[in-house]
Amino acid sequence: MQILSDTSNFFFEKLILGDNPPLWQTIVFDLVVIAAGFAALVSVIAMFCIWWERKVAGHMQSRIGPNRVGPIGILQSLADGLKLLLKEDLMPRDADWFLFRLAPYLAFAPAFAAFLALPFAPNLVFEPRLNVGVFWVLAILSVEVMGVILAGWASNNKWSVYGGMREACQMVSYEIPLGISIIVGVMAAGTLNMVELGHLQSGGLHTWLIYKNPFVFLAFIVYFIASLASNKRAPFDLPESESELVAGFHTEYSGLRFSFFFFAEYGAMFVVGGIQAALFLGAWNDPFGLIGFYFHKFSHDGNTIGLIILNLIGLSIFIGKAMTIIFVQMWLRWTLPRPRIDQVLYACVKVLLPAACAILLGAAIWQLLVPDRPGYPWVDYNPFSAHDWIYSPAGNGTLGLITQIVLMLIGVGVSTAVVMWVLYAAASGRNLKQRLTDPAPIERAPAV
Amino acid sequence: MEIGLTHFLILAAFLFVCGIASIMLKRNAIGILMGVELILNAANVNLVAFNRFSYGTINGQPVLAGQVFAIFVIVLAAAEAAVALAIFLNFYNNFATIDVERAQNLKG
Amino acid sequence: MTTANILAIADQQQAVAAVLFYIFAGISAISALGVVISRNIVRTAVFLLFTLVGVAGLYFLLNAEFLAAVQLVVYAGGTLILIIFGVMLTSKSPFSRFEPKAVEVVIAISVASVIFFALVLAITRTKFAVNPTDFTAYPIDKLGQTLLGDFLVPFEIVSVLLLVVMIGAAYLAKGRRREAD
Amino acid sequence: MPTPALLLLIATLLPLASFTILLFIGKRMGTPLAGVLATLAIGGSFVCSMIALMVWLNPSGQYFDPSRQTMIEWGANKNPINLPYQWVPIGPGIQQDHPNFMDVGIYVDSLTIVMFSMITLVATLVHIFSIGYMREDPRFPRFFTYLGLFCFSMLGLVIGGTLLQLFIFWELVGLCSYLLIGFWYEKKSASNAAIKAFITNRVGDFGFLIGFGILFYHLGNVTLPKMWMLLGDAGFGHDITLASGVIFPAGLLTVMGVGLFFGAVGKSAQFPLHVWLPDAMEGPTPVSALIHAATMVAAGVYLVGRIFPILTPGAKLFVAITGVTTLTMAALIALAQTDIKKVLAYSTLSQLGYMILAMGLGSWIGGLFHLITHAFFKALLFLGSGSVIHAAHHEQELPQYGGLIRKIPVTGITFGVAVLAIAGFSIAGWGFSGFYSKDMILAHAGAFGYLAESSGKSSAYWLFFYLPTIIAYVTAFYMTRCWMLTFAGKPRNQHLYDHAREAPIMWAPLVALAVLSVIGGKYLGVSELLQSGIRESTQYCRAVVPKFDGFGTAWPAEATTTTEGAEPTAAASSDIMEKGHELMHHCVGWAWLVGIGLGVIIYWNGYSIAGPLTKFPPVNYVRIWLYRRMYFDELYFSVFVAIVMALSWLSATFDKYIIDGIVNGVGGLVKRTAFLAGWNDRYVVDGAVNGVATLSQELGAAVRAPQTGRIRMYVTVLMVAIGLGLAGAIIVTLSR
Repeated sequence: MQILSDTSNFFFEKLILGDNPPLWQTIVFDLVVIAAGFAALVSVIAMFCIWWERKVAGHMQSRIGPNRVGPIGILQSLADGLKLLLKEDLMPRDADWFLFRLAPYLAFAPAFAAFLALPFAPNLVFEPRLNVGVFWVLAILSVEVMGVILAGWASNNKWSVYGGMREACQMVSYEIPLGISIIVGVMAAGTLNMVELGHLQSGGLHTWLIYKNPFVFLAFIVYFIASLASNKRAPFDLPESESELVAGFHTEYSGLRFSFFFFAEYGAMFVVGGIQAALFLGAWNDPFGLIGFYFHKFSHDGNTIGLIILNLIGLSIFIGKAMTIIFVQMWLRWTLPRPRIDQVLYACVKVLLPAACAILLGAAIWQLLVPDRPGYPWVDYNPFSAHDWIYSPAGNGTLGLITQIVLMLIGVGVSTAVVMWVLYAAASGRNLKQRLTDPAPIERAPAV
Repeated sequence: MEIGLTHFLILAAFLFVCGIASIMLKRNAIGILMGVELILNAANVNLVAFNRFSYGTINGQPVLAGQVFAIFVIVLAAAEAAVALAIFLNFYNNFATIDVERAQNLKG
Repeated sequence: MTTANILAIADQQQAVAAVLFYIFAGISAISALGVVISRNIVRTAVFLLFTLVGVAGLYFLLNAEFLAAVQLVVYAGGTLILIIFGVMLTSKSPFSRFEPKAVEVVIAISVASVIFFALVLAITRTKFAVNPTDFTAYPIDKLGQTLLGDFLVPFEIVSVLLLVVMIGAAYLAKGRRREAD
Repeated sequence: MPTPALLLLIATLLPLASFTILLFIGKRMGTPLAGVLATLAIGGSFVCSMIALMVWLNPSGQYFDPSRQTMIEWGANKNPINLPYQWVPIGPGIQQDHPNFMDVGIYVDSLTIVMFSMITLVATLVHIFSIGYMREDPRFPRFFTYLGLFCFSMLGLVIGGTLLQLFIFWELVGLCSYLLIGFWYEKKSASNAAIKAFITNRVGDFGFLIGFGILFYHLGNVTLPKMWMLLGDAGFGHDITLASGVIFPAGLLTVMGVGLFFGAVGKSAQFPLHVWLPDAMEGPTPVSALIHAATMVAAGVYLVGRIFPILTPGAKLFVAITGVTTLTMAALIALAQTDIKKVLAYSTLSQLGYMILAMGLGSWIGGLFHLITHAFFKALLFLGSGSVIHAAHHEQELPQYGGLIRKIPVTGITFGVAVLAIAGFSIAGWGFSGFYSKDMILAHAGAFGYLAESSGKSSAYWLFFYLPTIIAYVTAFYMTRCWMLTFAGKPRNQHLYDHAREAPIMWAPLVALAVLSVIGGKYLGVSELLQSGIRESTQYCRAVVPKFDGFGTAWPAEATTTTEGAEPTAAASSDIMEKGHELMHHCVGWAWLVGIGLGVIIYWNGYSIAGPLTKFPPVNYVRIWLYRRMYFDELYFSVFVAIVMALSWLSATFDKYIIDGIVNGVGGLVKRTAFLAGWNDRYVVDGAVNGVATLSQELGAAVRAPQTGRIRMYVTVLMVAIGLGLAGAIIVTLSR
């Protein structure tokens, strides 16, 4: 908690409103931030993701994807949104009118509310004092499933009900490994507060929580798989699998209500990715610990301009990390086939859940046996000085340091290999794609 | 006006009464279960409110007994719901309805 | 900052807390009424959801953030979904209704109002002990220590109970299938 | 250098790990692999125990000191390791180590180390043996699962630092015994035997609970040394005033000691709760070797060893009587048994009786020493019998055997070694393991007799010496009988004889145990280690209570006071010990030769001599009496059944004569009245009767009506009642 009051809490609020503003000004400020900042952010991210997904899908299937509206089709989502706004809003005659209308908002509101807890940058957090931040996001997201179930139910349609029920059992079961893997990360950090999580990881790549110990590393993977399922993303998109259930729970929806579900899905993807970035991947910090270093330096010196710039850089890094995770989600969606519902549940209850429990146990034992380097990087110790690690107040931290460095090397190696592979595939597939997608132009096709 | 213990207690009383009314009025077994959940929530609000206003500190240390009790109640409510639903499913399979009025095979 | 200034801010914060209390209390109370009145069981469940969310908000006002999150995760995200699941599995027609008789309604309303009146009377006339918690920040670590310290035995018992319930519920739900085979 | 406590903790937890793994994926691992895993786990425990032993013996860390003559110096004279931990918060007790907490803990002294070495060693050998023995069993993995749980519980029992822990693991061990006796639960006799063992043990456990309750009431849950310190004066037989001023009366102390000992009676199968052990032989033979001969049944002796300092003279007398009764009775019964495992079971009972007797007479070292040596040769005997049974295709009757030495020589020879060991084979003061331990017990018994004589006690105390002495002869005889009938003579069942053969994997445990049976008495230094165990515990307690001499109280001589700081004595003064030893030497010096010689002569050629001998009616009656196990099962059956029958007869009689009489009398009265009143009155009577009937019907209907089975109505009624009450309260409140 000390670090929250030390590092200029509500920095931007103070910057704009001055010290000790009247309460009404604060409230108005908050409302403006929510309305202008977060609403805009959610819409922009969702629209960008929709366009991006179609683009990724296109490239993975050797197509080009949207390319007509705007440069490289970037305005496609805007056009779609406009179209959806103008569509007729249909409701089945036998649907439950109240629940049918309520459901999209129930699905969208939690995804939006969860944004409020994400740590975009050291000073760009809506409520930095939220001490149960990570848990709060988990709680909010678990309410989202109600919207989906109600949508399926209220549509009074067999396919929709199936979709809703699948979502219910899938969500309820995958929430457990999800929660346990989050607990592993939280155990390693020792706090639930998102901002503190960010500051804890500000000492460069090897202080990111994913490298804290081997079990957090494994928990990261479990979290990713479970988050796919709780977001109903492929390969766990059973609730809306188009080949069996038409479109699952949103079969009967059209127009703006339909787009709410879409926004909710992409918003939830971003939130889940954001938690992953904040809890495991160092939040807003760069791999070299520069942001952390300069942040403490600037706040000590009172360098306002520097802090603003740092916050903006942090914001872009955070969004970039979340977007990278979203990209992996999309990539998986267009790569993996969809399992059956019993296989999905089997994978959770009999594979993922025991694995998560074993990881939790292992992490607890690890933390019991291996001394840690407590404190905040740059404040309590210099993350790049071996001396500070070895003479840690909790005991000899050499083993912890070695573990973190080894894990970091593994992580960096794996991601480099993957990136190189993707680049290689993109480069070598270039010719193939051109051959496939360059048939003779329609104009030159033989007349029938 | 300052919000104090009384406000929370009256709200809890209202939730409790609603739960009782719902138990008395619902013929659907699951509806009765929901009434029970309302009653448990009322009790929880009471516990936490008393903890906050009437039993907050001992020797300068914050006391959290009420919140811990509330957590236990929530956990037990979840357990209760699981068992109750399993029973309802069996009931439904045997009587082909969920109307508790039909569960009177042992009627004297 | 002068004392008067601090007092003014405290007053304002109290006003905000009052407004928030009435919002959340209103949500809970109206939805609880909805739970009673609604004839459609799925709508009842939705009203219950709003009640639970409102109560979670009240927990926030009572400085019990963790409890609020637990309420959302376990109640709204777990128990309620389980209940809706049960509704979907057991209702023959999609909007099943069983109407209570008019006499029952009258009895229920009168009994409920008598009890409510009695409770309110008792609450307003009793002098409760005043010993408020005064923590600005929510001591989440303290909660953990309480849970695994003073309340260790209940904690362990509850965990055993959960295990028993898990096995029991699985058995009850499975026995049915064996019968059908 | 890891501490012995940590090593032993690891040794305890390894079998638990094997149990957990096998529990979940044992079935998938299949037949040899599951057994190998379990064996590796217990083998790891054995290695840990051995390292702990080394560390324990040499605080300097040098195992091979060339400057010394002996490899290791016995008795490190170090402090025992006593680590109590706070566990469950409870209310305050009077003398707890940690106020307001129920403690768990670890207590390690030389006894713990010795027990660990013995248990893990025997368990490892039995595991290896079982891989061969159980190979064809379809539930092979489950067998090793249970064995893992058993080893964990047994080691936990030994390492536990408080009586509560002892009790917990005590029960776990009982559970494992139950599971393993009933392992072949398809056999009705096996599942019956399992239930019998379980219930009989419960009877003993009630005694344990009562004793523990008395202890807990006065002290709270304390660690063992604390308990000794506080109650170390119990041996003097007077009231003890605790530090808090509470007086612990001597009578209650005796009750507590007897109660705690009753747990040992159940677990060590002492008279009168011995009936379960012979039946427990229904379990697989390796189980009999591990649990019902070497380790679990010895847990009772271990418990007595742990509570030894808090036993009053009265309690010790009780212990000694129990021991001597058991050892005499069991040895006699063993004479007449024909099932090879039953013979061994009764022999086990008899030897356990020796240990308990030693404890009762105050020979702490003798009892525990015999526990260790007995574990070696009895495990060997059982594994040998397992090998025989395996070779004989699960035929267990002695009359079917004969001449098997030619077919299964390794088994025969090792079995013979064990027979010599149990018979107390010795030449010129050198003998097999059983010789030394029995020697110690009997010498102590002799000394005890002299002591009793000199302090003017009844001469009946000499029975504690003479009965075991006679039984020493009997032991040699019946063990020889068993060996001769199995291995010597002509084959009495040719078909069985032709198909008998040994499995090589079983050789290694047999040979290892045979070697241990030979050298276990003199060369392993068990008794020296136990001696140093007494010294350690006494010194540890003396740091707090300077006059503590709980392990050395020599009774029945009236002990007055203990001299401060004197060397703890395990028995009486040395000259009396010397006298006792001399007497023992005169009486049983050649008992093994007499017993074995008699056995060899009588059973030289199967039943050819014994058969005609038993035709002689008095001998035959005794033989049948012994063969039927002195009718204990029938006795218990008839007593308990008779009680139930008597009770039911009583209630039936009550029913028949009193209730029926009333009813019939009333009926007759009514009949007579009606008859006398004539038909005019019949209307009146009928009217009354019908009226009563109608009334009860109406009443029933009225009472039945609210039982609608409608939950909501019940709730409504409840709530209306509450509402009415509250409404009244409101009116009262508002009108005030």
